[in-house]
Amino acid sequence: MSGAPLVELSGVGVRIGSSQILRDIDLQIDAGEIVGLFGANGAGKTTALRLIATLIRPAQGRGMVLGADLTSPDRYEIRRRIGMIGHVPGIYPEMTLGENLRYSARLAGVATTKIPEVLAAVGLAGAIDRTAGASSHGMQRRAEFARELMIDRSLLLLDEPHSALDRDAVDLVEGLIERKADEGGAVIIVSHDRDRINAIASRSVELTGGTLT
Amino acid sequence: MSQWAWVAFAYTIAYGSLVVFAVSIAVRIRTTRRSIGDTE
Amino acid sequence: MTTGFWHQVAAVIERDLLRERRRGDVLWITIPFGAIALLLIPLAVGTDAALLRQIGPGMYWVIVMLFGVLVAVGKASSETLPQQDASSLAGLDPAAGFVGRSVSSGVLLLIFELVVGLVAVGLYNISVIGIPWLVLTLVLAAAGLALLGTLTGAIVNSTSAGTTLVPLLVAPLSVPLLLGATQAYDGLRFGHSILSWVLVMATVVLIVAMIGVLTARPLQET
Amino acid sequence: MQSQTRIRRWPWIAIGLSLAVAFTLSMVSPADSVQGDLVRIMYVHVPSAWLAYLAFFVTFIGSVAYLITRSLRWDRIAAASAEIGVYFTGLAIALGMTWAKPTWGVWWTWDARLTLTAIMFFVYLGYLALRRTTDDQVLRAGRASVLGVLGAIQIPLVHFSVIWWRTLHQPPSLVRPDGPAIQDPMMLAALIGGVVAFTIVYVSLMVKRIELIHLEDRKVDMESAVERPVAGEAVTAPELGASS
Repeated sequence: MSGAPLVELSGVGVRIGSSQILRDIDLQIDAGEIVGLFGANGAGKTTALRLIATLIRPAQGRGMVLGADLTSPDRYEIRRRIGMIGHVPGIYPEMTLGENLRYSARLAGVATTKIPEVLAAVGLAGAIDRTAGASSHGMQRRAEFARELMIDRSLLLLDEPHSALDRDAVDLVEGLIERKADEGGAVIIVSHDRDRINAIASRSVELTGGTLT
Repeated sequence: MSQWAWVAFAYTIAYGSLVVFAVSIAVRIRTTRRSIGDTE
Repeated sequence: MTTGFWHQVAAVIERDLLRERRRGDVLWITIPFGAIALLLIPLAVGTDAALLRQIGPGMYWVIVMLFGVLVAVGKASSETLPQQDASSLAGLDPAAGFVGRSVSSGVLLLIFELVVGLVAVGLYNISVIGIPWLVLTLVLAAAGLALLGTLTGAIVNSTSAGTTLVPLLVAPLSVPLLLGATQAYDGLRFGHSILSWVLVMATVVLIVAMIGVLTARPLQET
Repeated sequence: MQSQTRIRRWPWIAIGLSLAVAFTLSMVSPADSVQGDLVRIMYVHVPSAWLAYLAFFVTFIGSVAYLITRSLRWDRIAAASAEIGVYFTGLAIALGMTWAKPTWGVWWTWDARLTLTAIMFFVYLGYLALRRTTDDQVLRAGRASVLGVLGAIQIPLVHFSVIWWRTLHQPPSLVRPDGPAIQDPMMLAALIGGVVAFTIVYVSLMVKRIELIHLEDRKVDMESAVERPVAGEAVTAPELGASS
């Protein structure tokens, strides 16, 4: 972990089906950085996050994330240290918020006793038995932040973290982001709200036409 | 049908479809070549 | 395999069964669908009691094979991309995901087999014989079908066909299970040894389980 | 790449020549004492069935090799062979039915080998259907190769279970412990000639079919590189005032 960049992409391209979504991406992110990622609708921001999360294979170039090559089986070993909150919640609507967290905790090998604590930390102490599908979008978001608090992550990838969140939650999220950076992790935030991101990010990059500028 | 009629029927199926199959591959090769501008 | 592997398997089983319990797809849709199919057959082929008694076991197994696949591709066992991503990033080993899903589908299939089986026994006046062996064939058929459904579900995952392709892929591959199950019942009825049929079914289960575990990672790549 | 896409005519010539030889052999060979002239259907039916098995075996090899090496070359071999295999399986079934009708009086009998062939046909039809569902070469190769392995490994199981289930078919006509059942040298020549000729046809078709897959993949590559806009360029700044 000492000194080595958390994310290192050189000349990376991504194809989905027969279309080239990203091309020639060069990006280096060091520990402690908060990076804003901007771009028009359809510029490939979500694909870029999934690439860095090791969930999508690069078609060209070379990429290292948390010391693992994006094309080697090592990437399965480091996935547990990458947190991602996409714009569609990755939780099961049939299960309660508590059950969703319990599921993630058991997969990650984290003690389930942490669940009430992290739910309280995101202001959902009373919602542990609430069905996820019947909860508002903002509550589902908060539950996802609780999941990222519960599993100790080195890299946090956030897709539009401010959408659907109220004033309190935004403060909560920004506090979490800054704490993650202070602890030696890194955070990448995709957003359209440049002012807000520039206030907390150490730098920002822009995706245009599938390339970083 | 006489035995030879059955044989003729079977051979038409076998050889006829083989020719159709081969020609379809040839035609697809040709059209794909054209569409990617390979005029070799 | 580490203890972490089996913890993950348990977590996936719990998730699938919880989702199914809340949704009730198998209980309220697939099982009634199978039962009504058993009701339709006599309307089409005639209601001669002797005939129905003769074709009943076969019809029952055909319906289990054709409709059972729906359990493995149902809403409760399918996931959206963000859900899959979240599981992957929680560290879910794809092989553990495969095993967990297969077990939960297998449990649901067994329930499907039992309920639809009772309907078949009632409607067609089928005699229930050799219960320990019968239970074994039911379990093996459920396991084999669940594994086939889960594996082909993983194969078509993130292609444009989605789950519509799964029944076409599973149906021809389930032939050894169908023959094993039906011939085992005949064997029991006529007092023959059914060991060879049980072995055929067990071999299917083992082979598909092995392929599923070994190819779980390549199949997750998108 | 260049040598693989060069226009090659020898496969067409080989197909024409070998079919001509096979046809001549099967016409000049004598009629069977029991089956009469109907025996001539065997000279196309047996080679088709043989090729169906060979083709699916090649698909299996290509699939396994792809999973180990991750080289798309193997996937193309598997795909080409599966398509040709489905064709020959269909042909073998059609010819078998054409033979069965005048011989046994029915189009279809539920004997083991016929049933197995029909099941194989659907397994690989599913394989081809799966390949149609995505343009992504790597994704397609991965999914298809797992199915290629699964299908092939299941075939012996289907085979044994179907044989135990029912055995009515005449025993294999060529390979038998006590020597070939067909005694007449001309009939044997027609049968073996048919098998050899059809095998040459298979190899020739494979060469052309793989060439076609190459071209199709190149076409997809070129379209994604040139014609389609890169993601993001499809969205432009709204032009205010244009609509009002």
